[in-house]
Amino acid sequence: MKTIIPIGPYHPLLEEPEFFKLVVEGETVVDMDIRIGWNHRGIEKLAETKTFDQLVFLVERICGICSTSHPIADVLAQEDLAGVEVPERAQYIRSIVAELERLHSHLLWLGLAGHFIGYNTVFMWVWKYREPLLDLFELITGNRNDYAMLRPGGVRRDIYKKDLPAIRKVMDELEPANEMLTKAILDDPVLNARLKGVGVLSKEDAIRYCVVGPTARASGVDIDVRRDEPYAAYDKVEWKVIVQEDGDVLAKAVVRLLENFESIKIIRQCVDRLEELPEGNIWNPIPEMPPGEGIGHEEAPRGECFHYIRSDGGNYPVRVKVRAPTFSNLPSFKASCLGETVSDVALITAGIDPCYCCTERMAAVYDGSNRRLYDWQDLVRLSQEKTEKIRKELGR
Amino acid sequence: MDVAEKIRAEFGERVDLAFRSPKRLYLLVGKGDLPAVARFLFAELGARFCTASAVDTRAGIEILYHFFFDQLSLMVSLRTLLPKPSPQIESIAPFLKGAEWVEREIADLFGVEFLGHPDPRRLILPDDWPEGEYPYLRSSD
Amino acid sequence: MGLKSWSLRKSPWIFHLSTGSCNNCDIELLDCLTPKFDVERFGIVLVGSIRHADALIVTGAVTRQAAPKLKYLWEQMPKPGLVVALGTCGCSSGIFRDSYNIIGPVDKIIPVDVYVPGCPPKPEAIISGIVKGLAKL
Amino acid sequence: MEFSLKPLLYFLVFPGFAFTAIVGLLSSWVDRKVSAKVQWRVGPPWYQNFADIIKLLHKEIIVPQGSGFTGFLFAPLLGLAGATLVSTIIWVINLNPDSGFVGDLIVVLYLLAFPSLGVIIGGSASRNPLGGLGASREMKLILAYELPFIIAVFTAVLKVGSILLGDIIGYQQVSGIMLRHPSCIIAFLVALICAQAKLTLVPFDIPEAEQELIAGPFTEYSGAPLAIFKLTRAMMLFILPVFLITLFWGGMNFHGWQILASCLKYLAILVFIILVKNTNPRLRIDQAMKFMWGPMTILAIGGMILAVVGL
Repeated sequence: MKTIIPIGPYHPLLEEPEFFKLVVEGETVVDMDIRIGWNHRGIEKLAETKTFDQLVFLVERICGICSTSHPIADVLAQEDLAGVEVPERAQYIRSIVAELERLHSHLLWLGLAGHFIGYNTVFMWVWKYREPLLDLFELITGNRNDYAMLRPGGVRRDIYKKDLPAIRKVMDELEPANEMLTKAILDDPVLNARLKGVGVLSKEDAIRYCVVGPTARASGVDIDVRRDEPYAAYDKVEWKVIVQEDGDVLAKAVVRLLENFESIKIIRQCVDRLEELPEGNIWNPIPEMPPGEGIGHEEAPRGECFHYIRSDGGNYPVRVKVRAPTFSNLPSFKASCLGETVSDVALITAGIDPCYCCTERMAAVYDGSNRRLYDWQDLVRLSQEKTEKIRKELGR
Repeated sequence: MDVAEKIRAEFGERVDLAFRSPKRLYLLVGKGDLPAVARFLFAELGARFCTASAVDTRAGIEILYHFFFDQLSLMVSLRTLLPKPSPQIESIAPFLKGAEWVEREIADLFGVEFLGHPDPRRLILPDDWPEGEYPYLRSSD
Repeated sequence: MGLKSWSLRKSPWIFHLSTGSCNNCDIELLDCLTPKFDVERFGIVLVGSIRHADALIVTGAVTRQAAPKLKYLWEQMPKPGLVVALGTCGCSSGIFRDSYNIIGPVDKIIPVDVYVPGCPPKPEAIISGIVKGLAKL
Repeated sequence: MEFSLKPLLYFLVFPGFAFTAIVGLLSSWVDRKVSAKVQWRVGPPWYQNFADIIKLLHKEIIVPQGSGFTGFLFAPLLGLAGATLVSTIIWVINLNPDSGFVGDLIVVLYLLAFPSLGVIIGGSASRNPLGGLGASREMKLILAYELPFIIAVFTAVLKVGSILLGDIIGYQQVSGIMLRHPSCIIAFLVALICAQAKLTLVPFDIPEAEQELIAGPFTEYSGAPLAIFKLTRAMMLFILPVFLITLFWGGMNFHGWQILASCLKYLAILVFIILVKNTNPRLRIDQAMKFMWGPMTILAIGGMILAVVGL
């Protein structure tokens, strides 16, 4: 007997809305369909109305968890387009913020994964360890999330020498905590039973689906933009890419946990270097944006984040294209999900650390049934009409 | 033999190569040749497909397929122009699973028809969206 | 203070709905549950079904696809109930104000009792907002 | 008149409904508090569960469209009635071991399944796919744990040689607690783990797995019926440990210092259950069934064999 189970669009498992339709036989998933699109905010279209400097703030709000990754990819694209060099100090600062974000994102994921398998204690413990990171962000950037540190040509704010000991201290506390978590997860027999061999994504499938980030690295695909096309300070510090072969949820967890150690290592080296460099000089101005196109990609916590910007020489970009890591990773979910039980679906989704805010930046409007082209005013007008209509339909 | 030479050896005059910087290679490809070049890059040279981006220009809809060589740190972008109205191109999704959603998204937003796409349904737009409406096109006056 | 309002104030169960948020408010809301803030001290629990909820917390500017769902869920919520618009987007649409796919802030769709601005609001602000809302009940 | 009032008093006030509910809600609070401590949190105040129940009683009751109206609203009452009755029986016998009746143990076992039955009926009646799935998981879980549970219980019966609860308590008062026999230690452990499953606590909270099924069978419930389900759940948290103590640990005794001992026994089992809950991830339903029918049943049968050979 086949049953269709809808998951979502609003479901406690997911902080964000999306919709999975699972076709199950008994408890086994035999087919599934993914429907995204509940979170469109039209960011790509909105981007065309922002200046290049404002654009950074907009892309920061694509996703709250990757709120450094998108701006980095964006400024990289702008710098690629304008051919501007970034001061050394700014590069180290970029690396520090990006790695702190990776730590907080991976810990967040670990906590949620623990929550998904009904292990609330793990959730609480991990989020407790994550809290100092957020406080650290508040200290060095002024906000717990949405740091607004990036700026085309450099960074907006310096990390002062007086704040460096605080970063070191948090790293020193986090390292043993992460070690403890790694051991706990690798040694726990119940966790092993629950995670091992679940939701396997084979290396062939990983390549076929073009997955990125920890999802790819857990399947034995050795890619990492930080190493393959170094940006910020990643070519100036010692670290290594973590690759696991199994492709199951356990491997994905292990990749993330081990990456935390690498991040701590990178941050420590960057902090040491910041100590030596003189304060100030964190920004090279971009005098003029030439016509042309720029591509920036960056290793977000979830994988490669890809930004494409085209300029016609004016103040505003002509086209901004954002490819978030989840957009690449989510289709592979189907490959790793078929044949598994319903209880594991949640876990497998968690395994790729999906982020729908990123995936669904764009949106669209329509009117009537014949083909029509729209300019910006049309879109706004249509939107207002539609708003009115919906408001009437909803009786408010 | 590096990537540019390999492509030139395989396709000759049919592909127009231009380096914008040592890390950015642009290939201007006719829309008929695009699937073959994409397949060559992906299957023979082992590039990873990043994404495709479309722009609505005066001349037509320009699609760029971005491939990245992780080991060589080289971004190769295939550029092709699809004349309006009713832009069409052969899909690369049959041999490149990762392009499936990317093409569905472009089809949604730009109205490009991908011939031979295995699953040409809507992806990003709501279900009640009428046929023939494409939000990312500009008015062409 | 009657038993009814006392119990409501001591045991507000919250249901969280994202209507096109960027995730930040959502994780800050989750953060409220974790050891540092621990809202269970005040009896606040995150529930999974809207039917169990006393407070509906909405994050994000309301996208076109989300608006009917928001309205529907609000109707499903057993009354008396509290609606909290969390974050700048929920309060005023914020940076997405000009987007054509945004219907508008939450109060265009359903009546809102408490506004908690901020991008994202700090957990302290979220807790304070909910507590202020409870005083209304 | 007195003849008919006394059982009613037993049933409604002490040791039935009111008493069980109050202690059960306090036990739930202990559960939440200890969980919070394990998770490095402070946790709710002692009156939290009372506030929850009172609040739910005041909320609007929504009956979803298309649900079986009668089943939907009566299922919680069925569970509550079962829990109250079984609590009354166990307590009355504990207070006065001679007041049992033939086959009371069987009745108790039967009634212990009532709350789960209520959940199944309610979940199925709510016409919600998640509720239905939750109900079917609950059913599978019952099938899984009942076998080892009953075998474990009958190990004690075998040891005493009587099927009367009163006799079991009397036997323990005369010749020491059952737990000094190896066979009964095994049976006790098996029964404890089955109790965990009966309470649908982690790792056996599969029917209402929040992350997969929202709230499982309770998804569509609101207001008073939900309050009754929560109350039943809280009462079971009190009854099951007491039942286990009755069978294996000398029963609850209320003479002098024995009161303290009885309370400590109960708290020990409660805290054990809570710790297991907080240090384990959820199992899948198939893993749970394999676990119950495999190792648990074998262990329970082993205990029984030991009892037969006289250990």
